[in-house]
Amino acid sequence: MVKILYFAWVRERTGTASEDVALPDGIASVKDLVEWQRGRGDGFAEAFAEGDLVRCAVNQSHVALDHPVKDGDEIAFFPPVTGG
Amino acid sequence: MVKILYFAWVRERTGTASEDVALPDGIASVKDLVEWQRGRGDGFAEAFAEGDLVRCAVNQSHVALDHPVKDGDEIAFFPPVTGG
Amino acid sequence: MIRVQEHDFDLGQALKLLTDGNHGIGGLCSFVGLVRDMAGDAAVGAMTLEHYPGMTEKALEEIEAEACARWPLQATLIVHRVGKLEPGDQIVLVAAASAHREAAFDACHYLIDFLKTRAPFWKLEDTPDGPKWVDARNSDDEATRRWMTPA
Amino acid sequence: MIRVQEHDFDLGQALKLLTDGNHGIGGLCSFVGLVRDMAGDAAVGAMTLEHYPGMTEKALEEIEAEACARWPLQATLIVHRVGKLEPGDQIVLVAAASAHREAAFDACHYLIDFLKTRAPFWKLEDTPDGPKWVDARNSDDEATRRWMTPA
Repeated sequence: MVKILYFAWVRERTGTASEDVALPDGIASVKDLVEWQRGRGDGFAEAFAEGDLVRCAVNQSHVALDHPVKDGDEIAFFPPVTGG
Repeated sequence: MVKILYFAWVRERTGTASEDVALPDGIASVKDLVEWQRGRGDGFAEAFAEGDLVRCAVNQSHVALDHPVKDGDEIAFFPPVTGG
Repeated sequence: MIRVQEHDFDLGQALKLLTDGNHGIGGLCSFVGLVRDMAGDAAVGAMTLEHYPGMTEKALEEIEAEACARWPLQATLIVHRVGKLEPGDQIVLVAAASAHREAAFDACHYLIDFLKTRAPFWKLEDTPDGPKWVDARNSDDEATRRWMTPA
Repeated sequence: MIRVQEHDFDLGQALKLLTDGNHGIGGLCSFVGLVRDMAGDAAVGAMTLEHYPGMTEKALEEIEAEACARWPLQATLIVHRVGKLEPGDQIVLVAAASAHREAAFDACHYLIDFLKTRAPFWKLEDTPDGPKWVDARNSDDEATRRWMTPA
């Protein structure tokens, strides 16, 4: 299982703030996970649409698309940050 | 007459904070005035010694050595500033 | 020190606490971000700041630690508010104190530049066309990159 | 606004007055200079700040006006104390507020850099060897010159 969190417009489009999911077979990186998300229905497809700028953190650190994901991770998807 | 003001160690060395003096003949610039000051006795000679860094303001604006001086001016001599 | 909070902060008190009793501090630089009533050409009413609890604190602590590693600082502070804010409200305070002013200015500038691109906060603005997520600015990315090239 | 005064200033109150009610301000940068108890390697007790009444105000107003001409500022403030000060005391406050943070930072930095080389203040430090006039620092001249080259 991994915990997946969604923030700001990623949360709104997916309709999900937080979920615990079993990592499907063959998903080893953030990139794999993003592609899997796109197949989960309209809201997810829209949130993770090509060209959009969803960012990812694994275990509360910013990571690139090629970062590995594994059981027990806390994975977050969100837009570019706009605080300050 | 001109008003001449002295600040910080220039004031201490000359022993003078402020004086009203008649501009001696032939003194047309700050440079002339500095040379005249050097002949006014030990304290003044020390304050305006070659190599020292006395700065000048005429009518409350920083000026260079070639700036003219004339009757009615307020002329100030002081070290490089160290506020802030 | 870092703080993430809904309630407002007292700027004077926060800065006073930072320097009080430390006579090695020669300069204190601070920056406060405030809610403007205009964003681009659009009037803005209230805004809501969302964040990622846990990661926010981690990110701010990393930014602060990095500043302390880069400059000889006597004290640093990051305070960021979350929740609903009105025009004129304080959003964020960053401050850095050092023996000399250059380190204080540079570190303070660094703190806010990295906060803007690394700390997981998102602004939702109330506009005449309804609520709108604020877009990230390219100029913020550039401001961050500036610190990555050798001085 | 400029102020030259013997008494201390309330940092929080001064900054609050600067931004209160102005919802066009997005960023406020401030710098406070404090009396350190060390200068170089020498312990410093109290210090006395002398100035040139009349020219001081004129110089500070010129520095402020120049900053307002260079950046789109919503508010600026310079407060400088004179007379006797102890370690830990506030000496100077400069602040600049603008719609965006870069202008606020740059203008605030400019204000203190020019104040350091143009405003007629002189520091007399009490040291173990007796009172000593502080020497001007070359780094301050360099900081000022930095603003004179095209960006």
